[in-house]
Amino acid sequence: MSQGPILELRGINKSFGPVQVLHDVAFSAHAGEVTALVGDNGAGKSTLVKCVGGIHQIDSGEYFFEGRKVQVHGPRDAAELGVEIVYQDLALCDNLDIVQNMFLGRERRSGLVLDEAGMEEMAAKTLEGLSVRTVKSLRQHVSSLSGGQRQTVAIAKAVLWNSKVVILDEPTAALGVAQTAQVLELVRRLADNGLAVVLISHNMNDVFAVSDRIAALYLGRMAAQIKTSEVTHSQVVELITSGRSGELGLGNGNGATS
Amino acid sequence: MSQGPILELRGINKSFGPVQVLHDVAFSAHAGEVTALVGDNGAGKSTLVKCVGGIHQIDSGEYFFEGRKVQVHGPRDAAELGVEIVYQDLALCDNLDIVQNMFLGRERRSGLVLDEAGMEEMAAKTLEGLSVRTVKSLRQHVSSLSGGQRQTVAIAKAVLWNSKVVILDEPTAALGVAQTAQVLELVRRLADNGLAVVLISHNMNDVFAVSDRIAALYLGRMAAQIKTSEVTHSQVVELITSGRSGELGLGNGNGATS
Amino acid sequence: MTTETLPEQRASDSRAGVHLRNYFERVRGGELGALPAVFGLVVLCVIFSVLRPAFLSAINFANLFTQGAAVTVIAMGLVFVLLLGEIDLSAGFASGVCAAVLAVLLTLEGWPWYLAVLAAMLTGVLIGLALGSLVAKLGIPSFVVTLAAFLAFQGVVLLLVKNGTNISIQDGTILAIANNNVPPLLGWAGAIVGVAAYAVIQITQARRRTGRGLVADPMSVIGFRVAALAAVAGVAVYVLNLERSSNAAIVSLKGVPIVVPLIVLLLIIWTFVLRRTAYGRHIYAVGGNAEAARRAGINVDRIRISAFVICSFMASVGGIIAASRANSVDPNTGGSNVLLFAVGAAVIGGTSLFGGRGRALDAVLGGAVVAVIENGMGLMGYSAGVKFAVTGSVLLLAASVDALSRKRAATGGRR
Amino acid sequence: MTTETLPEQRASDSRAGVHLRNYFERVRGGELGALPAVFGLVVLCVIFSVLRPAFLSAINFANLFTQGAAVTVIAMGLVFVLLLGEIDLSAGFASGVCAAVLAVLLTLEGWPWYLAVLAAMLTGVLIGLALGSLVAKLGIPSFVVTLAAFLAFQGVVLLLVKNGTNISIQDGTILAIANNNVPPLLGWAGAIVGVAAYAVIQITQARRRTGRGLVADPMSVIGFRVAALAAVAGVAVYVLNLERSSNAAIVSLKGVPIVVPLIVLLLIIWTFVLRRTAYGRHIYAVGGNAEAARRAGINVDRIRISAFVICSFMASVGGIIAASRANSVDPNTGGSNVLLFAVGAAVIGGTSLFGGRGRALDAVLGGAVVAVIENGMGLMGYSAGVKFAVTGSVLLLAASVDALSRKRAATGGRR
Amino acid sequence: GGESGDTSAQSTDAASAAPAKAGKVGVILPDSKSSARWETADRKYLEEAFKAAGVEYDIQNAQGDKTQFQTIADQMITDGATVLMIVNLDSGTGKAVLDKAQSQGVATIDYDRLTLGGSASYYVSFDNTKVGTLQGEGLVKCLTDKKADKPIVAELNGSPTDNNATLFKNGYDGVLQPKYDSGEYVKGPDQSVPEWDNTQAGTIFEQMLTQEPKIAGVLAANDGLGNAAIAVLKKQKLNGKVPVTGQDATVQGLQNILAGDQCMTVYKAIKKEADAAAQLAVALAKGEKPAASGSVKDTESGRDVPSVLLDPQAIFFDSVKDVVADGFVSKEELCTGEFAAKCTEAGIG
Ligand SMILES: Nc1ncnc2c1ncn2[C@@H]1O[C@H](COP(=O)(O)OP(=O)(O)OP(=O)(O)O)[C@@H](O)[C@H]1O
Ligand SMILES: Nc1ncnc2c1ncn2[C@@H]1O[C@H](COP(=O)(O)OP(=O)(O)OP(=O)(O)O)[C@@H](O)[C@H]1O
Ligand SMILES: [Mg+2]
Ligand SMILES: [Mg+2]
Repeated sequence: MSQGPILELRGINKSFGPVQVLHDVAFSAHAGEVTALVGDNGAGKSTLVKCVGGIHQIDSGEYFFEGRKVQVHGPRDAAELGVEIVYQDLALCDNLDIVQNMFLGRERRSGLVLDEAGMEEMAAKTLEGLSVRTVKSLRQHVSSLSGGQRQTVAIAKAVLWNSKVVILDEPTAALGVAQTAQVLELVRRLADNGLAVVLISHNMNDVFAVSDRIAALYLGRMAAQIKTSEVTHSQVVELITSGRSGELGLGNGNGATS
Repeated sequence: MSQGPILELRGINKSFGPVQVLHDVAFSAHAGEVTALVGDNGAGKSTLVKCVGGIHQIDSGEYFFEGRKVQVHGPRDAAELGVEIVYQDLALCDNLDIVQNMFLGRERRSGLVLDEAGMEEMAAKTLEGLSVRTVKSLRQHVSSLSGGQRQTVAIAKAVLWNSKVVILDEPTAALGVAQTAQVLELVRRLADNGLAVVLISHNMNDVFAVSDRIAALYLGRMAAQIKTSEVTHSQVVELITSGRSGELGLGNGNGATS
Repeated sequence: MTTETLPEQRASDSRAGVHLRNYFERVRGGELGALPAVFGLVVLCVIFSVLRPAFLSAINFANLFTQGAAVTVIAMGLVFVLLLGEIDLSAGFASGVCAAVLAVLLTLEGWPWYLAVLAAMLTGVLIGLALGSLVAKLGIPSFVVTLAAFLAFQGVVLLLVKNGTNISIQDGTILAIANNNVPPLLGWAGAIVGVAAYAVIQITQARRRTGRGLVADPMSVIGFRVAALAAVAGVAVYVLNLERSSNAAIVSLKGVPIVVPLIVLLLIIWTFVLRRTAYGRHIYAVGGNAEAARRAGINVDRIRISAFVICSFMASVGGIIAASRANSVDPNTGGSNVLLFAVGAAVIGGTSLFGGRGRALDAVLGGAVVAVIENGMGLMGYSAGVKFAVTGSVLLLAASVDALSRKRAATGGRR
Repeated sequence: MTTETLPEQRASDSRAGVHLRNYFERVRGGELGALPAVFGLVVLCVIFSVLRPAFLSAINFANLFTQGAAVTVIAMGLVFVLLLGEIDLSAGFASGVCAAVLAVLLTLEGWPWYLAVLAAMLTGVLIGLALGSLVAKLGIPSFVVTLAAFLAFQGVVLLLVKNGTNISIQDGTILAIANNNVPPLLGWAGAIVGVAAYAVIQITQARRRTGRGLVADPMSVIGFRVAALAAVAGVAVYVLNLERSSNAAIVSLKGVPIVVPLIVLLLIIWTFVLRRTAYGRHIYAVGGNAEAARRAGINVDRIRISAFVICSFMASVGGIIAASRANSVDPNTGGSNVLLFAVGAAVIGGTSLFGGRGRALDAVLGGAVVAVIENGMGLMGYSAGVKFAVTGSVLLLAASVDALSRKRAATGGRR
Repeated sequence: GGESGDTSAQSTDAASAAPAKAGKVGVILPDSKSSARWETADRKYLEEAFKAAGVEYDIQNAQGDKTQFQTIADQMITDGATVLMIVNLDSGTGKAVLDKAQSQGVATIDYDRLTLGGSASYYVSFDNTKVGTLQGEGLVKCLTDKKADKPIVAELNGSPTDNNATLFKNGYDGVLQPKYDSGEYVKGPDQSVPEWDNTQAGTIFEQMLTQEPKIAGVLAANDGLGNAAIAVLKKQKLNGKVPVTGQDATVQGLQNILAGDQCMTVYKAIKKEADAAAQLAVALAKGEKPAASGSVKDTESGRDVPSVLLDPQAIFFDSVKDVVADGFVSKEELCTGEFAAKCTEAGIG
């Protein structure tokens, strides 16, 4: 590897009661690169991301950030490290409006008072960049938004901040054609600006279009983590559906990284 | 048209408070055909579907079913007509398990008592057909399911019943490669069995793969309703993003149907 | 193991070892069911028995049941309303109104007991219909509707019992409900029949499931459950059949108090309704996600109304028990802390105030906690102020035992 | 119109006509804000004035404020807890405990009034800290924690005031809170300053927004709002400055009761906290979706604890007002229906019990409804039973006016 | 507090302000649950007396809630009452109400309960400590009749938040404490019943009996509490063997006495009390300054309050007929069903 990974996980295990969801998973993300995390439904992608974000406590395993071993006990810890995540279950507050949601937990103030005008302005600018055209007002409650609009708000919320790692869990699932293109472009732009970006997606075209590396999860195990340029479409699909593809993937032993 | 549409809407208007979301929309779905409903984020697709399903009351307009004019005041009315819908915001009860959700409102009984074993068996069979492999137990609460698993449950719930019209609002958004293929196959199979299927999707490949007709919504107006075979990929994208494409689409007047 | 696919898994796993291991894993994973409430109950009982040996006497054991019966029954009804995420503040005074109707008809009007009981229950049903309709049809928050009813019923009781007099109840049948006991032999017979029926139902169910190739509880686990039930029932009946009269020469006092089979019966009925009928399923659905239930074609309004009807009906039963126990009805019947204790019982048992989670058993377990506290505190002989303060602390103690055991077991992700 | 894209729309629409049209559309669309509660209030006032002309007298108007003050203040604190979807059943008796602390220190220990008030408020804060920590850190449902506290505090009050006696308060400053009036001129001055400040804030805000190119309320609308506020404040101060003593020769009774500026001040402070500070935003976020708030890095436990602290603190203020009004503290202070009326006030005002929706103003509006009902019923001269029954019905009436107007306006889709 | 002379001067002022007709009397009763008397007896007798005198009146009940108590007082003054007669819930609120009324020139009467430190012009009452004394003496009599040897006495007190309950307790403890001290009686469990709640009283007494099964006498503070104790005793067939006291001479209590389950109750001739108070109120309303038969010293302010004091009466099996004769309860409601024979035995009718 040219450069040490900014985020690195080793030997992560995670169970919910009797069900073990992640088995000894290793994962890394490098600055300036887009790492695609792929896997079948229920493979454990979202669970892995939630472990990174501190939503779930890991049962065992090591968490390295910029080479240092860290303990992440909650979302605040992750945010302090500079990890920003768009979760699959968007986690917006339905009773707040778009601006309020976008700045939640990191409100801009002047003195004690919230700087509403400033926040509204910034929110409008960010959303414009994501080509949302049908939102009537930024002061609309998010409960009244369409599926794609909600997703756009969640994405906009994550990219507002100066972070080092951005993780997007199926960000384009509900987006239209134009919006999807915008988001993919944004992903590439973030990576080019030196951030480490992790993109979860079921769409192989998108994955191949923007990613530098691909990590494939199979039934809670890391089947392979490889350079995008070194694999083909069908190899990745095979990794996703059966956990192995020729040389690559889970052998008799456990997951192998390139 | 070869045969009268089984479901037909004319001049539908729908507002939420000061915001008018649907403008004089016409829409029809034919037995034995897959009608794709496309449109940008926030175009009003989900709202239209909810009007069909009786979730929202329409402000004005006519609703024909099998040629008869009908009044749909709630989800029960729609279900009685034989309209089955997978909503975008899946609407599952988090505190119930998979089987309970799938049979909600239409439980099988023997006498007074619920026929749990029978329902579990049927649910297992249906889910198998959708190639879900990672669900540990059918008695798991849906709150613990992954995004794709939830979506699969919602789809399975809708296709369990003998209905005449099946509407799927972005059913494959969260699904993996294999599962998406299964669902598209299912959609085709349903149509071939003589049902009218309406598929909402942002994925043009999927739309062109299975649909017979395409209806494009643009900012709450029906831009065009056309045969799939008569248009190209890029024409549809143009209709979605700008409401018109050459001859097709919104002119000076209002929406034109083929 | 965990990577098994669905079809593979279905018929496997039927060995008791795996089952037990899974059970413990589930307990460690936070699915505690009734355990914490039972644990809290045991802690309380141990404390009280150490402080006051009289707590462990046979007579006190019997007292516990009659003292807690009314609150438990009202709590059982409240579970239905709470399951929907609603609340019924008027349940206490609704029981008072029904008790007053009973007393007026029985004592002042001279009706036979069965007609008076029927009228009282009918009153309960009508109250529930009215409350439920206001909540479901007009969309007024249930807190406000039942707060209004709470005030109004207080007035109705006063008017019924003619502004504050006590109406004595002389009817033997009504008095028997809370004061008499089942003959010892009948008690044994009931316990045996009950356990046997439970065993038969469990076994046939498991058979039917294995017959269809579905995962079923292994026989050893069923055997364990049946044995546990038999032990509990046996000990309870045995203790309750001991002589507990302080002057046995004059009056013999033994047998299971009549309220016990009554509560068991209600528990079975409502558990059946909630777990085995479509109606019960719909209650959970509406409580979990009313919009999803509506979309599934469930008549949400009807479910709401029916839950209030059941709640007020159970309140009427609770009122009848209270009237029987007090030998009279007065304007305080169903008043003071009855409502808060009933809701508290349901919540302590594990029912959520947000809807969607709860069981009829919760009311019984929580009702037992409340009854044990009241009973134990009665033996301590504190002054009023100290008694209130200590009762509150003990209630908190019981709840923390529950909360801590849940928390210890819960995994990071969910609360 | 509605197809405008975001950038186009931003600076347009600033004409009053459009604004008003939008306002009415919004009202028809179900965003009613304070309208239904105000409407219910008006209906009640009309009914009572027709039945009892004395209801409209100046003295009654003044009475209304002092009568409703304690419940309103407690309700304002409860709004914070309710916004989180929690409940505080102990707020009533917490106010009792604080009042008792005040009375003991003031009358028995002879402390100066400011120290005693400080101690009472500190007691409130400590109570809130304890309750909040139990709820947030141990995860016991707030209903159970505060039910336990409800019982315990009842005992604590009894112990503090020595079993059933009562402690008189002689201190002039404390007595003044609920019994004296602001000098008429000062009342006018206060009203004028308040309205002017409101106008200035509104105008600068609008200026700042238009300066940034954002949509702002047009000046005409702001003018209308300021005029409305001025009218309400003017009429209120005018009426309250009328002589209302029935023998003015001996004692003159005029001016705005001191509790009025007190409540207005608290209303402004809490409205500011909820609407203009990050802390307030976080309260709404936790109430709307605690998990989303947690993921946004908000310290949910701290928010929970702080809400209970605010609630108990406001309860202490309510207790001080109640003590002042009663000239004494006894074991019933904060008891009987205080808690239910306070929660009811918040809910009637529009606060949701499920969290995420509510305002400080709700407590004031709902408190006014409750006060008007109690006040009006006091003029009717019913016997105890009838009074309870009628009070309940009137409460229901006020709530239905509210519910029906909301229902009429609501569109099909949402509830 | 001001002197009484001052008060009456003001009330004449008020009367002269409205010379056309006599003033209006407002009465605030304390609650409807601690005792049946307020709504069933006091209200009735007061109404009768005011009607007879042709004076306007307004009688309300504070439901045990002192906030409401003050609200009602405010409302009555708003409504033009010139005489205010209160049964205070506690001296503090009572004093607040009386002071406010006085400042508005409204004449005041303390009815049944003296407001310590208050400014009432008159006080009409039974002596509550005396009631307790009668209860104590009654229990002693019954225990003596039963020839009990070192009996264990349980005390079931009234609401801990009710000051009258404290007065009753002072009364009966004044009789019983010496007997405990001398070892003649044994002090058993002693608990208060919140809000005089009969249901809770049942549980409390049941637990007393569990803890101390040999209880031989019960001092219950009123008939409702007594009945709750009797219901528990009945289960063990101890009713009639363990004497129980009461208060208020309710139908239920009297029936329990006839049945032999209760040993005594205390009858307060409420009609007499009500009539005496009404007489004063009517006089005040007409602008007169009536004279009182005696006076009571306010222990807090040291003021001598002009008073009319009436004597409570202990009722045993033989004297039940006195209550009927007084018209407090009717023979019809008392002698129903099985009690008919007992009534005859007790010489009623
Ligand atoms: N809280 C939970 N309790 C129990 N099981 C859970 C929980 N959360 C997730 N699981 C299980 O863990 C597995 C992995 O879930 P996860 O959400 O990580 O999948 P995913 O890879 O994101 O899938 P998708 O592509 O469908 O989003 C699933 O089988 C799911 O049922
Ligand atoms: N309840 C509501 N109140 C107000 N506005 C609403 C409501 N529901 C939807 N809208 C608005 O109506 C418009 C259409 O929403 P709809 O959900 O129908 O879009 P859609 O075509 O399904 O978009 P997507 O592809 O993102 O799912 C959106 O602008 C949305 O903000
Ligand atoms: Mg996922
Ligand atoms: Mg949609």
